[in-house]
Amino acid sequence: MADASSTIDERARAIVDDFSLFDDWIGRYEYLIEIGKKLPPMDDALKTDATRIHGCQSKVWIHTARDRDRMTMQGDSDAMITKGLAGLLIRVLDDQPPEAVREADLSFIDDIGMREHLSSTRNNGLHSMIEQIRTRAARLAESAEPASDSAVSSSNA
Amino acid sequence: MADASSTIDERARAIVDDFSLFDDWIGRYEYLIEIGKKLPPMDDALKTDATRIHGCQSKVWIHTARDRDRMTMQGDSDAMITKGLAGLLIRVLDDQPPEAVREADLSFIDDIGMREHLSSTRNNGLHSMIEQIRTRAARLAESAEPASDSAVSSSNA
Amino acid sequence: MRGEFPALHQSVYEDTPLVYLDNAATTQKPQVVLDRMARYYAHENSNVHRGVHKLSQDATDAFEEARQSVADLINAPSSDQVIFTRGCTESLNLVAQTFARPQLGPDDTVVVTHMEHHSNIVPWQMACEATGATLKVWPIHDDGTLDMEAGRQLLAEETFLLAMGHVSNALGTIHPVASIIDTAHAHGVPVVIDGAQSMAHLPVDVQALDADFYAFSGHKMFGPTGIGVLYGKYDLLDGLPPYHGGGDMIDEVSFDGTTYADLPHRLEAGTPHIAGVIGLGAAARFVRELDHEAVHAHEEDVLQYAHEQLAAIDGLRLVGTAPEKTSVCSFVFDDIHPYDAGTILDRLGLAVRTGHHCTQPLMERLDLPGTIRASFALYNTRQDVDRLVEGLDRVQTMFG
Amino acid sequence: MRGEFPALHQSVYEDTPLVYLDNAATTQKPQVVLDRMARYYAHENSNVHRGVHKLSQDATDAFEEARQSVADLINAPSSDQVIFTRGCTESLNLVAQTFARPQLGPDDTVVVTHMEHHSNIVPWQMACEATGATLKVWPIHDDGTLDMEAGRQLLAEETFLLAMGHVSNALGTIHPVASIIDTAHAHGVPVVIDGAQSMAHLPVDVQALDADFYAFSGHKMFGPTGIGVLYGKYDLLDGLPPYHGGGDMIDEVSFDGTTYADLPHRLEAGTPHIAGVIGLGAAARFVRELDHEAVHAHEEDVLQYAHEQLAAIDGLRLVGTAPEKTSVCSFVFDDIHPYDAGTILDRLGLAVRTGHHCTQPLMERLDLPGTIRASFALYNTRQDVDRLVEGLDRVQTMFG
Ligand SMILES: Cc1ncc(COP(=O)(O)O)c(C=O)c1O
Ligand SMILES: Cc1ncc(COP(=O)(O)O)c(C=O)c1O
Repeated sequence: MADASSTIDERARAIVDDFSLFDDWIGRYEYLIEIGKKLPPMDDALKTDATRIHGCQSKVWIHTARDRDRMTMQGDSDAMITKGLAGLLIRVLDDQPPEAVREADLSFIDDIGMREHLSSTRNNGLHSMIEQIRTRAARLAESAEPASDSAVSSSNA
Repeated sequence: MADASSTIDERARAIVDDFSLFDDWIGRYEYLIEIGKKLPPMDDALKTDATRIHGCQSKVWIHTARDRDRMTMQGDSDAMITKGLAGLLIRVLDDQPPEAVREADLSFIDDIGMREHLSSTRNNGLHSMIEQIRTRAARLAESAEPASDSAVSSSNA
Repeated sequence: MRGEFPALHQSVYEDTPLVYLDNAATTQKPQVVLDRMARYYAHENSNVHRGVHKLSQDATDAFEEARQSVADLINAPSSDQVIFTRGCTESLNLVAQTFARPQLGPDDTVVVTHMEHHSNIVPWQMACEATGATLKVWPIHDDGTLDMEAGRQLLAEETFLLAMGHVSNALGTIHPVASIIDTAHAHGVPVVIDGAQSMAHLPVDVQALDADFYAFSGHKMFGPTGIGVLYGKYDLLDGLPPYHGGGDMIDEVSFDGTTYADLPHRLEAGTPHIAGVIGLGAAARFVRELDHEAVHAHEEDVLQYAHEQLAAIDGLRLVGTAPEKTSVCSFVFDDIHPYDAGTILDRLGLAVRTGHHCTQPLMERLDLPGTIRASFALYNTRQDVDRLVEGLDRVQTMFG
Repeated sequence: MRGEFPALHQSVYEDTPLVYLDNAATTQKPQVVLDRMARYYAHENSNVHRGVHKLSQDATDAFEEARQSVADLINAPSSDQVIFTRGCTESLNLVAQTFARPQLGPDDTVVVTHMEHHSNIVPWQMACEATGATLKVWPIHDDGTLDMEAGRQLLAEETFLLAMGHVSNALGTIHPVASIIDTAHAHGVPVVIDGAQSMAHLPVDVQALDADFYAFSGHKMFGPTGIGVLYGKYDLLDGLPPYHGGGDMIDEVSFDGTTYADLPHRLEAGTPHIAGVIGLGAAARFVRELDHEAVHAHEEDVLQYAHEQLAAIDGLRLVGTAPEKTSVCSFVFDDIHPYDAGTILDRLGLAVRTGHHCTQPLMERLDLPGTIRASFALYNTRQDVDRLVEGLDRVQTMFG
């Protein structure tokens, strides 16, 4: 869904620019919800224990896979805000090299006024999502053998 | 050792008068220690588990017995201050009717500046001594049958 | 009244005045409680029960006075029956480990209701697992009341123990514990009451209830964190084996064998939470000195008003509509996730709780992922409800 | 330094300035600790770990920051290895109940030293009694040091566990725990260290010590009451069965079976002592930021001075003269009962402790009814020692 030729930082900057158009939190949250709504639907078959992000009040799934030297992502949640947060991450990280995902500077989340979701202890799972994505990216980056989609997603369990 | 014809209140008042001669706590404590020293020696055979007052840092024994309609007392402690406190109680309560002992107003302890020893939680046992003496007095007062000395003291266990 | 609670007077997210509606999780503390603890630390701080010196005596006197204040509040026959614990959870675990576990066997049954808090489920599960006993569940109706008929049957069977809440933290239901205890006793079943949610709202008289054990937390009754109470009938408490070993709970320690102190100390090993006990004493006096009728009327009014206002919102459904309720409004939207609602309410200054409220079996029973819960205390007002309703309106606009 | 501790600046019995020499029982609290707790109650008070609202997030962030501060102080590899308990006593009971008891059998042996605090004896007695295991005693010398030869033999025998203090509360002896742990590990014996008395005086590095478990109390290290810590090696902690059941320690609860959360939460059931944890975090930072060399030199100087001054008193005998000591002076008079001395010292404003200091087996071993104990902290001075010596002079005059 994202432009593969742009870097993580470029995409993050674009998001920060979008969000800067709003001068109150309501606008920003409405935009976040929009982002969630625009997320391409996730195949229900991918919503498994292996792709589920734990430690959230809402249900969240992130499916990651390898596509040649890139890491691709799909996600969904039963809560709109969480889905919007998943959407943000996917916008920035989808279809990028796993090495870049592993190292990605995600401070843009703070810059768009969603800092409260970064608290490690908020039960919303943004923190858990990031952790999980980074772990999977690290695994992909380290594994020399080209893995098939399903092998990667089941190794996420 | 005390004058049997005087009442508990009279004896307490006499003690308050004695203590009022001192205008600092040092004098009062020295006098208390004196009272301990003057306590007639207690027969070591009476220092048993039955006469031991528990809940004190020091060892304290109070032996009570019936002498016709009176309750008699002996006491000792390995700490001087505790012995002085035992001596105070014995001065006031020895050789008095058990009914009077049971009901005795012992607020003179407050009046002589020894209030801190009345705290139920100070591990010195004044509180425990008073409790024990009252319990034994109540038992003596209630028991219609004339009990022998030894019977009474062993019922203190 | 509100003036006495400093934490109520603050704004969140820079300039949004806080409306605190999470009282079932923990209540705010009145200034008298905070002052009492500050005084302890500044003037009396010292270890209790063992010292001859003035600070230690002052601390011990204050400590034991607090125990008496708690005993007075719940009408315990003696302050020796007030055991200080870390909180309601520990009180329940204490009973499960020292009362139930040594007596339970594979043929025994412990009964809990389907709407218990995890803290009144897991300790019994653990005791049953360790002993082979069976945990049975007292079923409930959809409105959040107990199925009394089913309960009577459970109690009539060979039941070792009934453990149940006085007030449900998730739904606010007040259970008829006095008559349930009566029935249980008629069958020889002792009853452990989880009073976590009752202390801030109801007068509790453990003797009138005839409860065998009654557990609660200080932090949910305007007291400090880290302190709770286990009340028990004297003979039951006195029959318990020691729980923790350590200082203060012993009579004499020797390598040939140790003898234990009397109640309440036998069940309170180690240096206690002295500031917490003293603060809880102040909270107990605060509650005891309230004008109970006025407070009750006020709380009823706010709850009633909240029910009416919320029920009038399209697409919103109240969860828990028992006739006897106190101070908890749980609800869901047909098509808005509780987490979404909670997040937006938070930004609007409304501190509500969302989720399973540590009652997962209840949520499963009601087939809900969780609820939004507004829980009130004596300092909440109709205005707070109005703020909540405005907030929910905004939530619906955003997710509609 | 003294200025930061409000409780030091008061008089007792109207006009007698307090000299607080009972620090081994509990330390006074610096203003930063009190302020941090006051801020929590006034601005953040809320239940942790479960809430979406601002207060709950602030409280949770502060709570977990405090866990990190404690981990930093003892150099724990991860804050997940810092388990919050009510105090050192509970920490030791937790290990006895969840680590030792399930593994102990009639052929097993637990070793404790003869100078342990009751809190590090009774939990092991209880675990041994429940399992038929044997408690063995590591003997000591008259000066308050361990008999190392005897200890090596005990560890060479089949020993399940060694539990010992880092610093003796009654005598001040610093035990060579690092080398003892080495020896124990060479024999495959895990070691539980009771660190109640070390935290306020020594730098503690649990990794350098290679301790398997390390237990301590907040209130003895300038922190609040009602809070303590159990540190453990990750694999050991992770292998423990749940201790208390309840809120926060679960993953999912159902009547078909409950699954538990990860460390540290699995071992922390129920609402924690939030204010206490946050206060302890402030205390940990306070200790960490001290100029350790200066503090150590000062404490050494005061202890040395006290030893010299007291040793010079006729009829007084120091109890506990190990070469490695910290901050505790225990002593007896030939012919004055400790209680008499303590009572008079109290009236002179000197808060010392008298009695058995929760070490009855040690007192029996030394054939003493108890001692008078002056225990120092970083805020005590030579002047305090002078006041003590004057007081003891008065005591001798009165009982001479
Ligand atoms: C050496 C030692 N161990 C254990 C304890 C128990 O600590 P607490 O009473 O804080 O649980 C103490 C303090 O009393 C102690 O001095
Ligand atoms: C009904 C009920 N029982 C038990 C508890 C446990 O109380 P605590 O967490 O204070 O131990 C709570 C609160 O969370 C509760 O609401």
